[in-house]
Amino acid sequence: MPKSVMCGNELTVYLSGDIDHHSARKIREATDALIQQNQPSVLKLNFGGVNFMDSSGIGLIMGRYRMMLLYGGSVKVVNVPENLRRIMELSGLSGLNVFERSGEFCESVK
Amino acid sequence: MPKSVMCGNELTVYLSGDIDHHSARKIREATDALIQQNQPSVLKLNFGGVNFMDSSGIGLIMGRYRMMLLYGGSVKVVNVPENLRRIMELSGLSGLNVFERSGEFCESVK
Amino acid sequence: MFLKEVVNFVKVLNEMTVTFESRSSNEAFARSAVAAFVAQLDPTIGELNDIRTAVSEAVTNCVVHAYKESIGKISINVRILSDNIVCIRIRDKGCGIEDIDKAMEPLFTTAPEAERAGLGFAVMQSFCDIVKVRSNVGSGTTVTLNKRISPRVGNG
Amino acid sequence: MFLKEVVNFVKVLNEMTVTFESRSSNEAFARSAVAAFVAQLDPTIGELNDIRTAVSEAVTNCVVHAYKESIGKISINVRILSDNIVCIRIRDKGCGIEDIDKAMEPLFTTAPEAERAGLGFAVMQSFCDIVKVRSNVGSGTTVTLNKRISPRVGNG
Ligand SMILES: Nc1ncnc2c1ncn2[C@@H]1O[C@H](COP(=O)(O)OP(=O)(O)O)[C@@H](O)[C@H]1O
Ligand SMILES: Nc1ncnc2c1ncn2[C@@H]1O[C@H](COP(=O)(O)OP(=O)(O)O)[C@@H](O)[C@H]1O
Repeated sequence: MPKSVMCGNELTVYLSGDIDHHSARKIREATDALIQQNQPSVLKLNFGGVNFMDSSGIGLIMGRYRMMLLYGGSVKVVNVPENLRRIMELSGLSGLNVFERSGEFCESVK
Repeated sequence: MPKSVMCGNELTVYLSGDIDHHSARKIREATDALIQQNQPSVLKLNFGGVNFMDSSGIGLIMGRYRMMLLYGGSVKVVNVPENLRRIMELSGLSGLNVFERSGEFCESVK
Repeated sequence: MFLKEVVNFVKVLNEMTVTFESRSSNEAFARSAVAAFVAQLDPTIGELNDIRTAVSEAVTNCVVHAYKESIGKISINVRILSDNIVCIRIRDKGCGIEDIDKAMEPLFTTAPEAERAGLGFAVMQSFCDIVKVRSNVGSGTTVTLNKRISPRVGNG
Repeated sequence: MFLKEVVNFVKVLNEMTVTFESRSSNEAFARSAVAAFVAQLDPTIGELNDIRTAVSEAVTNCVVHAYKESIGKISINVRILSDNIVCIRIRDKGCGIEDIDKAMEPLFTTAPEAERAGLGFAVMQSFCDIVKVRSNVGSGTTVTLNKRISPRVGNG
């Protein structure tokens, strides 16, 4: 179960470890349960603790993006480690405006 | 080349990384060159930086022990990490009195 | 190109093959095993991460697409060639790919319901120097990834 | 013992085989690959270190003793069995062992000049639950290592 914080209407989910096809399923289920439960208008996915990610992680973000759109909400991707930036850039997600502060991936740790 | 310090008649060699059959050869050559060069009466092998060791490491210690005996010197094994203790104990080296302070493997880092 | 391949006599310096079942729990194992083998070339962390990612994509494709709900064998052959080139072949005996050009288009996927992004091949292409795909419908797919590891100063 | 083996129907839950050349530079790869596979059982750091060490001993024996100056194939088969048991088979097609009982005696070695300590089998026995050796002179050796990984609370 990923760590999460609900603050105002914003749900932050802290992802960690390796995100691949195997782990994505569990992360998806856990995140969707948190969304159902908290009904946030903004879902913040914090990638600070992620060591590895392949395109399954992109599918995970896209899936949450679609789900949040259905609820009239939005997705923010924050705290992307250096080694995940290339795959994030390659994904075309930047066109969807999910990265906090356009062009910047990283926010200071709170 | 392992880091080393000659102090008085004592040569300390700082071992690091993985010690297996592959790496032992290079460590052996480097250590023997240092012994030839410095002619110490005590060879201190510091295992503080070693992550992994198999019985090749025991062979390495035994070989230096024999060599130092030939020179009338001795070998001390210091700073053995937790995960190497079982293999050190199994080796029968404790009978040769190479471990600094009998029964204690670890010395405080200077 | 042809001439260059003939002239540069390629030598295999080291080689390994690993075979395992198409369980998703083996995806992490597969990329770790390849990375552990390539580690002997002393690659940068970035290069090793590129290889891990590309292998993860190819292996996931075997699990998700080639064998779908069933369990089959996946095999990976890694060869270290002269000039610091790593050649990785990921092979399955699954359903095969009908239209390889279409399959390699970014965002194309036949498994949107499994939240596949259709970026597997795009990632392999971006993270490796050469990607080749050979496939026969009904008998399986072989993906070949080539990547040159930058030589370290002072290395042989 | 016989009865127990018949009654406890052993299931293979997952399996991999890796084959590589008997170069000493592959020793680190071999133990890492096995550790990466066993990692899915969520072993403790100590258990994983035990497995790494035992595998390193068996593989080194293939490099040093089985094939000596030549290069041959080493293969490792790892099976995860029910009840959290890991079964690792390390196989070579090298010179074989004439007297297995003698070979397994602590401190016995035929390669003192290479600074072998004669402790390879002793380490395998100390770090695993079961060690079996089968060998034929001239055709090779198979070492089988069994180790049970302690189940984690909350794991299936
Ligand atoms: N090994 C394979 N066996 C069968 N089909 C495959 C294989 N690899 C890829 N494909 C097909 O190619 C498509 C595109 O693959 P890819 O770019 O990796 O995206 P994704 O895996 O996200 O679908 C897949 O959706 C699938 O139809
Ligand atoms: N795979 C093998 N092929 C041939 N001989 C072997 C093999 N493994 C072990 N031996 C023999 O058994 C002896 C004892 O092995 P071991 O206990 O591992 O100690 P060491 O490797 O330090 O010699 C070796 O010296 C060698 O003669």
